[in-house]
Amino acid sequence: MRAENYQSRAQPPSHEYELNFGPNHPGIEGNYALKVRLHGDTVIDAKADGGYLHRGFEKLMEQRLWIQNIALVPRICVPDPAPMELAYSMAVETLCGLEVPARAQWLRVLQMELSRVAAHLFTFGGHAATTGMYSTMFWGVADRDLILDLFEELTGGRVYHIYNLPGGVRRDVPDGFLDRVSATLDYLESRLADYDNLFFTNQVFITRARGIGPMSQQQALELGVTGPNLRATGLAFDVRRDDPYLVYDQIEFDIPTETAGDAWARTLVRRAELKESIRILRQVVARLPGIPGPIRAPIPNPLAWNVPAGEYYSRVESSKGELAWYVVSTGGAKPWRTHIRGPSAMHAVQVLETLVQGCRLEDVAQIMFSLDACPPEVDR
Amino acid sequence: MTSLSDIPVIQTPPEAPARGGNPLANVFDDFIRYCRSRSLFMLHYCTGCGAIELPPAMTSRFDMERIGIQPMVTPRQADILLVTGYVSVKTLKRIILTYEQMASPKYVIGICSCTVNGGMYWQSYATAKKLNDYLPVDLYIAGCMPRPEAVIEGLKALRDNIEAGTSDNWKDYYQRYDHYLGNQQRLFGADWQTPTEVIAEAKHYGLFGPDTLGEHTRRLEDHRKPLEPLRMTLNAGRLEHME
Amino acid sequence: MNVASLLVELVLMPLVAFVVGLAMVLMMRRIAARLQRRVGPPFFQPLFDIVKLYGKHTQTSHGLVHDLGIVMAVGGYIAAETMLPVPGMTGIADKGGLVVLAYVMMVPSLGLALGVGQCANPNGSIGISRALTAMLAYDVPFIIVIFGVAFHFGSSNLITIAAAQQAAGIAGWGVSQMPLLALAGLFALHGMLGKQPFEIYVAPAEIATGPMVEMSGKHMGGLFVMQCFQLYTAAVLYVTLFLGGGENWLSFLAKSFAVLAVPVSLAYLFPRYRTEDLVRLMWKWPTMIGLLGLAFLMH
Amino acid sequence: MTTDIGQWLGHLIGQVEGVQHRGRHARRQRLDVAPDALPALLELLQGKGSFVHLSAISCVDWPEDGQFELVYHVWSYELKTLVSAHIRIPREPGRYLSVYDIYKPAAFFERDIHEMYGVFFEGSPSMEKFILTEWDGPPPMRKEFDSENWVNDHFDWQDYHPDWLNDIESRGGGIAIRPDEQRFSRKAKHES
Repeated sequence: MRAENYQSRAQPPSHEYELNFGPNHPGIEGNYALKVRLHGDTVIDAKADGGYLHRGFEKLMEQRLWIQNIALVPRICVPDPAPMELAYSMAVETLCGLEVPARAQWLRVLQMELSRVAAHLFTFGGHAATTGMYSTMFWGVADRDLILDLFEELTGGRVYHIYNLPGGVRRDVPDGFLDRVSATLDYLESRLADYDNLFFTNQVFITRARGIGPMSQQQALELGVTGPNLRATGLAFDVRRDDPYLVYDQIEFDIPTETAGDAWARTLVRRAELKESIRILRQVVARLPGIPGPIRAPIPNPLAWNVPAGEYYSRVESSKGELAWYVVSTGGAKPWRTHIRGPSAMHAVQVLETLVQGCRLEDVAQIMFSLDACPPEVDR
Repeated sequence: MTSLSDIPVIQTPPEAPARGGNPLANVFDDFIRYCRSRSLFMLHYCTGCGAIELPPAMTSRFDMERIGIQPMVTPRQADILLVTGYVSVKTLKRIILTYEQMASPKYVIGICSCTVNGGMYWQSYATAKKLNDYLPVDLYIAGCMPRPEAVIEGLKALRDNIEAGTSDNWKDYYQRYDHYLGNQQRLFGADWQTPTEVIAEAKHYGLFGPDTLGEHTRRLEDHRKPLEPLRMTLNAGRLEHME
Repeated sequence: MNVASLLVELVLMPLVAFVVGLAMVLMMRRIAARLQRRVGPPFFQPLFDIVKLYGKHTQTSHGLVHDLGIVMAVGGYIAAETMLPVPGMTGIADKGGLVVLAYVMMVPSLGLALGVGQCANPNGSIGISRALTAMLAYDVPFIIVIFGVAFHFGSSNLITIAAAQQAAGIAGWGVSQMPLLALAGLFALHGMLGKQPFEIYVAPAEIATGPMVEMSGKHMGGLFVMQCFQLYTAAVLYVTLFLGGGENWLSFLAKSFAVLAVPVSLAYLFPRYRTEDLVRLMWKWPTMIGLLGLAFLMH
Repeated sequence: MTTDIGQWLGHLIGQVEGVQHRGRHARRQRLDVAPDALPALLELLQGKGSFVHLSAISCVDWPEDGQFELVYHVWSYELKTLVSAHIRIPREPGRYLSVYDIYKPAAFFERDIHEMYGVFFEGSPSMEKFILTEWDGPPPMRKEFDSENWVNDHFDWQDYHPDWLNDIESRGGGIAIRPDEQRFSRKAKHES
């Protein structure tokens, strides 16, 4: 054991002390650590410590076939795995020049938005739990389970779907599935009023969250913040609209923004996004039966599939922000290099370190959860 | 490759003779064991991706509290260490520290295929492959990842084992400390040590076995360093400006 | 009262308090479960937890003061139980009275502060400093309430207070006579229980359960026992002051559980306040309501 | 739109020497840059082209050429275009300049590349280890590092235990739902 991991420094000033937030700490999302230096209750300085979830994905992917990697990629972000598959598949499709059939694109939108709803419900629960309101967590996680049921029916997996393949998707919707999606969406919408009463308009929660971890738009742009965290500072940027992929340009949806840029604004943006995702899902449910066609484009024998040489940077909007894969092929059966840019790579490290400076000890966990930082994306 | 004999198997302890032939002599012990099996505090430590199926198992839909299981925050309070998924080497060190701080009787559950044999990260340089090399595992719940039902089923199996008195692997850690320490040293380097005095504890609780000490524990003596002040690990560069 | 029956009462009263407290813990956890749409723990769960914790093999102690702190925490409440009259048993309630009781109820927090201090875990120290701040916050309305009740009944003896209420019927209960003070008392009771929104000193996501962070085995078991006593003491004190005390066990228990159900049901609907918000809230609303109630009484 | 940006970019990079421009995909532009010209180019892109968002810095190892390729992906919120600036630096000694003073997110990516490839960035705020703090081996992402060998050297594999399976089956485990009893039909619906 390297001793620096469990001892404090020599003779610190008596009014300052160090506190380890994590890796085993309920105020940390996942397996991650923050070393926080405090003066009384005020955080002077913080340093993120990652790598607890490091698996060496990029190395592993270089050792496996293009098609094998599809099973590997969703593991990178556990709460919201679907966009990982999509971004990787899109990169491979672009390199091969594969044309994805329309129906497959709509099915992918269905999967993406269901995943976004599930991830947001999970985040609300986690955020509420950091402020001591466990009921929201209990409700949120239980309601998220309904979506996992839908995933199980559609893809066979609750959490990891491995539903996208380069060229399309693996399965079509089962009979009556769209009705069940509608019913689940109705239920979720009816529950939103309960969530409002319990959480979003809870006066105590507003007192806790307002003004916590504020970020100006200028600061957010400098730090590379993306996704709901960026939209909470007032910039309406969404990869789905500004760098469109799939069939998002045929779907109507708004990009909710807030201007305050604090934990409260970030939560409100997520809540509005939840409603937008439900709106998108309703359009998918309405239009999917009218879209004919195969669900995947023909691909060569996947076990001897040499993807043409080239490189592509594919981006999608995950529930946490801009997610990108940089894929380089040299024409071989395995990727030469894949690099993933997880949105949390920014949020969990530099942004978190910056925002917790000067905040109070009780708000550290809340800031981390309001940023929706997902450590496995950092560690890969 | 290890042979089958190296793998700790759950051993039934020899039947303790009833004191003085009194059939009621063990009633008190049985009662405590029953309570132990009905009240399991699990450590709230998400070591890997399997942790994502624990919130559903804990919360409204599957509700672990029905069978007396609730999450606890610090290792001192906890009974079960759930190792949820792949364990990177960095995490494994923390898990061992955590495990040694827990109050026995303590139980380790390996969830997900990755704890059994590396799972789909078998090629990865960063993850440990076989959890029972480093810690005495009581139960494996395989799957990638196991559903909440499977997790609860596994916890129920642990409960039954505890009630039957067959889940005593925590004693194995004291009795064969040399074996576990050897594997830890092989991975983390020969100077690996933990702040917990496992050998002294083994003596204190009467669990000192013939394999507690060995060549690996002797190495501890060579590397034992007094607790010394260490360099500040917090933003070293920036701090120098401030001071 | 002869010495023998007094001794019997002194032993029985904490025992009864413990058993009732176990049921109260169960009720609390069941209410939480219902609000969270789940089933909740089995009937004997609180007992299993405590027996399990006391039956741990490893008992990690951080020194004499650590052990002593837990003894003080539990002992303070045991002393408080002997001063709370219950139907048929008065213990030493006539000797102590409200003022001593208020003192004794501070002992557990102070004991805990001693014990946690020796653990040398910063989370524990932060937690206990928060707990003492919270105590400072809710003790102001609490003392006002106690003072008002004692003033109204012209006595600080709990037996006299309960008897006066029982003699006058429901109209003579503290809650009908002094509704404002009863309301302030409910706030103070909620603060005393340390449940959300006044949960700052446990705060798992911030300081990893604060005072409990280094507790294991017997020490943790002691805290679980303390929780039983805490719920019982708070509820019974409120019943004695405002709801006519106990005429018989049935109505006494019904009233105690009902009183406790109010803060517990509210608790799981709120996040926790920050320390300064808690102090501000406690020194503003319950204190103002209490002072107003006091003014009406004096008038 | 793409061609406009292409022309505009061509005009812009004319001001910097040693830049080649290629655009193959929609909203993606590729620039091949001489290593010396990169900081100037990035400043130009950020200042004149509103490319304020550094999406990522990727490193690609080309051991046969003895080079590392560094790819800077920058995005403009106004032009809605991603520009990838490619440079190649020699593998030995593997040093380059930090662009932290132009783009703050670079600190994370540079530290990451330093850990994974051993490329040192001068002027980066922190080159301390972050993910691999307890790793003593060579930079693992380099092509010559064989992780499978490393794994075989450092870990044992679990033996196969059919007796475990027997144990599971004796408890009623195994396949819970036979395939013909599964409740979800897989019939496709879109033919109708």
